[in-house]
Amino acid sequence: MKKSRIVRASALIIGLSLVGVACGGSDDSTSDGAAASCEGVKIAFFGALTGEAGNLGVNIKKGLDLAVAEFNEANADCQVGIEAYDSQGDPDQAPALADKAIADASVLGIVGPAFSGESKAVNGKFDEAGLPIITPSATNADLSKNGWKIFHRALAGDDKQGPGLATKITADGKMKVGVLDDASEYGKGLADIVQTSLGDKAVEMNSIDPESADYSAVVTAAKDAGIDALFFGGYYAAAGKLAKQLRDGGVDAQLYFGDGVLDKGYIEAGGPAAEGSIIGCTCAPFDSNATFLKAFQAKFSEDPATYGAEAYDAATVFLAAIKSGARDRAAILSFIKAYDAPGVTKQLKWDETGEVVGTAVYAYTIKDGKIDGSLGLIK
Amino acid sequence: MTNEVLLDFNNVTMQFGGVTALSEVSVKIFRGEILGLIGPNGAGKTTCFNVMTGVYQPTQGTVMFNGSDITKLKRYEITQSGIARTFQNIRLFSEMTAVENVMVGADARKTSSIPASLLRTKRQRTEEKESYDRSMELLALMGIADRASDAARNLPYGYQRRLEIARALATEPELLCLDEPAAGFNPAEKQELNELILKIRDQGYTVLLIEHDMNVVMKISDRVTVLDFGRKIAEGLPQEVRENPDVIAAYLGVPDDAA
Amino acid sequence: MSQLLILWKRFYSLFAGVQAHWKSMSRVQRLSGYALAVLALYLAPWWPKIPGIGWLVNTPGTQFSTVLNDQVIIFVLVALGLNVVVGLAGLLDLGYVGFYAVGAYVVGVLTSQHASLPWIVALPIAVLVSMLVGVILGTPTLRLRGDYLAIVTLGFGEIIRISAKNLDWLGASRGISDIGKPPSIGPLKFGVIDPKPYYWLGLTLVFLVVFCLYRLEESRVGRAWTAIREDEDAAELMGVNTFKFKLWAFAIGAAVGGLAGAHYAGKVGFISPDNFPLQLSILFLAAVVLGGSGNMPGAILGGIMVAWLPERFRNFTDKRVLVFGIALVLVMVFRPEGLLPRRVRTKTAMRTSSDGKEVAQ
Amino acid sequence: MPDWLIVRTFWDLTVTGLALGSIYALVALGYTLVYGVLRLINFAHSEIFMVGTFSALIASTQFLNIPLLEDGNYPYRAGGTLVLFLVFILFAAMFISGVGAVALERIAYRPLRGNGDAFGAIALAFLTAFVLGLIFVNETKANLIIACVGTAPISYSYIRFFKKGKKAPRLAFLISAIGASTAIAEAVGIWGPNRREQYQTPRILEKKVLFKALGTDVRVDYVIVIVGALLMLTALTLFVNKTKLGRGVRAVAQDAETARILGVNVDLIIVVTFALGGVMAGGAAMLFTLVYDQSRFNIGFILGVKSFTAAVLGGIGNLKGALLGGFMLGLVENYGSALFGGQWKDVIAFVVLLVVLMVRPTGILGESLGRARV
Repeated sequence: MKKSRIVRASALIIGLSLVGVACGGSDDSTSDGAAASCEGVKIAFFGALTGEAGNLGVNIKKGLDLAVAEFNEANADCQVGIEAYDSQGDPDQAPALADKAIADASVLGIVGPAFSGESKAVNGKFDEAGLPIITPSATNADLSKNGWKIFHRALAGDDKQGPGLATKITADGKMKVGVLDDASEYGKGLADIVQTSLGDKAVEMNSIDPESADYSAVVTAAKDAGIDALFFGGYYAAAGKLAKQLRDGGVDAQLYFGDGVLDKGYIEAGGPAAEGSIIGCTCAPFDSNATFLKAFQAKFSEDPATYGAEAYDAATVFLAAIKSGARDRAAILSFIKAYDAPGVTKQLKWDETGEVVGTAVYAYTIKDGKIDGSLGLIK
Repeated sequence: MTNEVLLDFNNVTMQFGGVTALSEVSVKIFRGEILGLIGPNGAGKTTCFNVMTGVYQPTQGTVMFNGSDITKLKRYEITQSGIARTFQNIRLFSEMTAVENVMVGADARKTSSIPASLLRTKRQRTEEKESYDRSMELLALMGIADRASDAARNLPYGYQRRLEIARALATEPELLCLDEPAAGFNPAEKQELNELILKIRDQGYTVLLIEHDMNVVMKISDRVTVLDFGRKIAEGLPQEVRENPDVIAAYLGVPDDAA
Repeated sequence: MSQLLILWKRFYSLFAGVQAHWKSMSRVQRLSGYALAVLALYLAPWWPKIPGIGWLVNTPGTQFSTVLNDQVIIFVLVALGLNVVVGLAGLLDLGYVGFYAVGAYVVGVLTSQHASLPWIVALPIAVLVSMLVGVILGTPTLRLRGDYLAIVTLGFGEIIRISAKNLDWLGASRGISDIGKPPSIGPLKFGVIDPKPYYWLGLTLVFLVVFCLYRLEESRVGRAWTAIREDEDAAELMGVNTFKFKLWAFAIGAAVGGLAGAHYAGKVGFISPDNFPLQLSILFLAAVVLGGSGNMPGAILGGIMVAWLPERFRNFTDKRVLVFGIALVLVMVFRPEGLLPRRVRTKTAMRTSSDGKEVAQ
Repeated sequence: MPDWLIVRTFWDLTVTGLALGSIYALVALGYTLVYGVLRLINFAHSEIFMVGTFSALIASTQFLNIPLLEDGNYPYRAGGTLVLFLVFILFAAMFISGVGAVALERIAYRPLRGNGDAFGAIALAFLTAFVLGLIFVNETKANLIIACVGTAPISYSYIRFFKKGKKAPRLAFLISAIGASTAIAEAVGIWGPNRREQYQTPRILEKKVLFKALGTDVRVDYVIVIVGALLMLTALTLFVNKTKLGRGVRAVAQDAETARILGVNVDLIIVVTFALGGVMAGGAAMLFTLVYDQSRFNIGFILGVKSFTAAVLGGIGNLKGALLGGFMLGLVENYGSALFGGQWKDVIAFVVLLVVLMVRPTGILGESLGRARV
């Protein structure tokens, strides 16, 4: 009797797999480390480029692209590559991408992960692999408390932003502040900090579903509570809908938001209702550094958006490390730990938990349908 | 046939909204007999079946089986207490094989459940084997064992009718209710079926038979009950019923072989 | 046109030929065939290195072995569980992600949030709790008819997710981090980076689940489920305690879903309500029906396809979901019974035959 | 009376709840009609609604050339112009949604009934080619066209000739519906205006307070929505009860086989049913944009789930039930939000559904378009 095809096929697969096992210990890794030149040296972006929150990732990627392009132009003998891991902001997809980044030995540093959720899912992996990361946008306060040695962020966390916002609200003379959130990790976290900082001025207003179209129950509650200000922790799309419905419903409280609303999408969604809202962010105004602004406009023919400058800063640190001759992850990491130089947004120096030393919080407002940074530093 | 009452259908009224499908119908079935239940379309025959087997809860009246009240029992409990039925429009488990169909019936008498099946306990294996053997036996009895491993839906019509009977028999009933088993059969097939039903009766089962075809009913029934507009209008030996003027009136214009 | 038809039939008969050949082999040959196939599956993390088929299976952009565990194993487990509910018993469950979430959360709560039990202890508890939740949800709802059941289960999935999102006891939107990992066995280290041990563990779980479900399917329980699916009223009138068996189907499906969730939680170490969106329920259902509902190999194939294809075709990232949607419609149009439709089993007849002989065909 | 938020703001919540409920009700009508006739959860109905909102938005911005804002203010209209504009936008949304629903039936459902026609077959052939082209060929237009030309005849003939008369199992319809739903939403997300971002609509109706009643400001847009929904339901009821086609719909819902034997063109009736559902969803979509003046590619999913819940709540297959269920759901959600907080809104909705189904397994008013299966 002939041997079955199935048996033969299985045997073949096993044989070939064993060959694979013999050839390389780790699976599908592509490179075996780089030599002294910059060949095969890459900096990676990790975050959402597509999907629901793709905008934010695209902003960050542009900052990274700009930094690398400038570096490569200045250093003809050292061409650094860019890798992009598009997680769609989904903590489910992130681990497989992170493992890929870890397995690719030419990836020496990561600008990202962009969101707090995916950060929690993968930063532990990066830590164990010793792959340094600098996130330009994940501001969740708890992230720096996990003991990850590789973790850095290029801006202050929500534990700085929240009190900053509370200071601003108090300074504006608001006495009864409704505090609302979208039940997301970022929104709820920030709203809780703001509420604590405000103390008894705060009026707890629970959460809303950001995907919902109708916020009339909240509008009614806000009207009923007679608040003179409202803080909403959440992202710009929901904020726009909320602002509009509040104004239509006859609520004229001053609106305050966190950095998740600092996007032109808020103005599009809110229309006239967005005018005058105050938005806090630990990110620096886009025009705070004229050289960066000009270079960015030249490359992309548009203004940089939220976190673009922070991403540029993060990439600059990695590039400086490469320039200094660091060719493996450990060397890059120790370079970052010792780094202390001005970036386009702030002085870049990290404490041992990975928090950046500069803790400035800025306030923005919406004026004539544009984001306006003239309110400046609030803390 | 004995004088022991197996099923006592006692003064049953069945109403759907405003429509009365059965009105104070009382039927007694004696152990070991073949009782024919006849009547024109819409007379309430199938409703009778549905009340007996628990598909409907009667508005009024009780159904006693083997001396106990089964009116409030769940459908599967009624089956397990010894009443099995077939359906007027065949309702086999069409994706299952013929033998599996019968085994579902045979399983009604088995007790091993999930944990036993998971562990394949000895009792479970014995029961599986018993179910299988009994089912094959019944298929052989019905003369359809040659297609035991075919999907029920692929069987020819006559096989499907007989498979329904086999499935019902597998639940080890004391009372077998056949709802127009000869529908769609040609005379030769009807003849075969008649013999089969008699054979079943002779094995000790009691049979309640709904049939349109007077020839079939009159030939094999020990007694006949006639329903019309939800009322019992006659009962007795086939010959008596045939000559009953009420029955003739009820059937007037309806030829004998109306099926 | 007719030539096309002939080609089609040829293709099918070729397939049948291989099957017949397989059946004609001796027991030893067949067993060794199975053993080799199993071994090949355990070596799957190295498949991308095989010249020739490597490019086909590899997932560009993501780590293949991570995809194997985090996506493929999870979807296969879930599809197997959901197949019991939807495919065998015919109960349309649109909220299956709820059980998956319960499994993951039980492990999260017991190993990190409120206690620090080892994962291996939390695992059976997670399975049991999921099963219990299945029973609790099933008892009131299984009396409902098919499509009412669908919307109610969908509601349950949402209730579980929203509760997890808003109850501080469950970590609310922060989720649960630092979830316990399986204990290392000898050289098998369940660490953070290497996904292979998890894959092997997951594959073993899959085999275990397949074994158990196969036993159930090939018994009175499986017959009862199929009968309920085919005609619930007739089944009950044939003495099947339909409610009991439906509840069992629900509970067993929930248990397998919970197992998948527990395995997932142990692997990634971090869960949050965002891991369990309603859309995932729909993907799970799609996996079952795509592969062929009511048929274990079909469910497995469906799970693999739904999990692996999007990673394989990562290069058109922004159109992946669109293609997935269109593909669902196309598969249903071209193969409405799924890729591997269930066939009427003839094995029962042969295997349990009293005298060991095959029943005459 | 206790001084709870829900007590203080009861009438406010009632008005806004009824407005949202009207939209649920109109969308629920589509689910109910299709379910009554085909016993199918038309999962993609929510996307028909979403397409309707985009039609309304495009009709106002592209055809009527209304800008989003004029000097930073809304371009309010008044009097005859306003009515004319509103009616035009309403008909545009109804038309596109109706056409969309019919096309959906042709492509995603009819071939599964073994009754695929040329339109559906060609559309499916092109979809096949599109997918194959994306997977196996690089994504250039030329390659896509080659793929289309190459594979279209095969799939066309397959659907037209090989699948004739074979009816797919029920689950297949559901999965096809889910697939269609995903595909439509994604297509709008990829190619639609403003892609995945929220899309704004110009606001031509000033949201003035029309009158005050029971201490509540009743806004004009809420009144239009509630009255509009009632009018549309009345029109639909009249159509179903008084016209020949409407009687056909009821007949097919009762018993498709018998209706076919009695000479009812079942396929035509199914088309009419989908068209009616689509038109109602289009109307709902226009009213939705009137109140919330925005839309997004994924707006349909949650709203669809809610509307289907409303349909089940009232008794699926029952037109009045859809209205009742919609209103009830809208109100319950609003009251519940005030009682327990907005984050529990969906939980409250589903718990109410469960409780109702426990007491009345076929919804509040029971099923009526068709009848309950034994």
